[in-house]
Amino acid sequence: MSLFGRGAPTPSGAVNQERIEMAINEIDMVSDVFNRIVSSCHSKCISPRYAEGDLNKGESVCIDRCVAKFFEVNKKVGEKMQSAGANA
Amino acid sequence: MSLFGRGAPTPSGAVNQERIEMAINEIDMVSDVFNRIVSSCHSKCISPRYAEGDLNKGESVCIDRCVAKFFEVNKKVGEKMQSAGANA
Amino acid sequence: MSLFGRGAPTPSGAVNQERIEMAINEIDMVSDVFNRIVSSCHSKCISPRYAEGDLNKGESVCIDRCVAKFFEVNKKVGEKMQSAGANA
Amino acid sequence: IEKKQMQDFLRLYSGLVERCFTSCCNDFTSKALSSKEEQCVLNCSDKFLKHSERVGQRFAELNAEAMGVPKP
Amino acid sequence: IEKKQMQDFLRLYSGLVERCFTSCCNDFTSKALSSKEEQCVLNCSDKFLKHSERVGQRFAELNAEAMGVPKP
Amino acid sequence: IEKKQMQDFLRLYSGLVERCFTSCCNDFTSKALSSKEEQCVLNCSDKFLKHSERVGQRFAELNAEAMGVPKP
Repeated sequence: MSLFGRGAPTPSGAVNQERIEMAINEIDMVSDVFNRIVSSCHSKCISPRYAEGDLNKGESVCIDRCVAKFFEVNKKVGEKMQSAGANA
Repeated sequence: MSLFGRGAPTPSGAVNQERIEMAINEIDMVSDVFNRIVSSCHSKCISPRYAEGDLNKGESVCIDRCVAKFFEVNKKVGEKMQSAGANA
Repeated sequence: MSLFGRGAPTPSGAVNQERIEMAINEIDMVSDVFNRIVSSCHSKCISPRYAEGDLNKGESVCIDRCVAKFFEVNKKVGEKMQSAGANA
Repeated sequence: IEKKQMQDFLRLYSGLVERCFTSCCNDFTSKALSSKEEQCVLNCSDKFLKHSERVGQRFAELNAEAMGVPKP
Repeated sequence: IEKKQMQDFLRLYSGLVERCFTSCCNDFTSKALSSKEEQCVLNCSDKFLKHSERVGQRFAELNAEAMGVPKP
Repeated sequence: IEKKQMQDFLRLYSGLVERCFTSCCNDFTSKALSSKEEQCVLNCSDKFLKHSERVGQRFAELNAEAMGVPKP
């Protein structure tokens, strides 16, 4: 089951290794999604003229809605794939 | 040769580890190419209007040709690089 | 501190492992930056018509300046983030 | 190796979400999905999965054909 | 895990550099940054960090809300 | 570390294939490469390799210059 499992010899060590692996995978995944949101919402909301360094009001509101909408899309797609999986 | 080789102490274990590493690398590579084809042929063949969820006839034919052409390009570039390597 | 540290049992082996990890991380980082420069300067300098296989004079000069400018930007952003870190 | 496949699947999945979000959502006057956007997202992900599947079939066939050919 | 965070940070950082370079630098008649380009880069990175921070806040809130919901 | 370099090479390679495919292939009325597309692909990959090489030289020089400078 584990890539690093070598049978019985190192019980506690092996378990830690596995848990660390899993934690890293989950962090990987969350940070992948986070990075995609940062990038998508940057394209959607931030004007590329860069006349100033602060977010203006319109950009800030756009970001909030953009992140919320991305979550909605994520949810819809997840539901769709679960029902597709159930029918397959 | 192996990143994990530590000399003789764990003969069979070390070999398994190495083989798993190699298998993972190859899967990595193939899935990298596959993902690039999915992405390129999506851009080339799928209209971004999404009026329906099925592939239409034109899109389907386009995908088949697109994948074949990507393989051709892959082959040509591979040949070129091998001959470049031979001359270098 | 190390992901692979298991206490004292394998002194020299563990250290090697760690050093290799660090070296790989640094190579990862440098090659990430390098790839971004290759890609950015390709977009900025190389005309996508591909009438010939050699770099022409204009493209060559553009590449040299592009790489230098990318380094400048990297430095400016690094300075900015360090001062931001200091104020935070 | 199972873990690898899981990772690949998740990456495909989040790539799909990003792609359909980018194509379908262009109105940020509201944080809720409009019914038009929602339909677009459903069609987009449906189509993307069918696309990936078809690419996968061709890929497997061509890979099988290419077996024995020296790798680049 | 610390290492992971470091890597994520570095990737964010180099993504930022690439993005601001792409947006701000379009004149390759000189290898030095013009003062206009420099200002653009400073604003761009400033804005990008504030953008990421704001996305991070919303992300954390929505993630907390979504807890318990089965993962996709 | 050898393995790492191999991986980097393969990633460069498949990036090149994708880039040249995207630039050169736009006609999907046939699954065979036309001679025009083939020439474009050959020039594109040739140019890409020369480009990468030149970037590599400048990168190495500038990196050497920057040695000792604190990392970002």
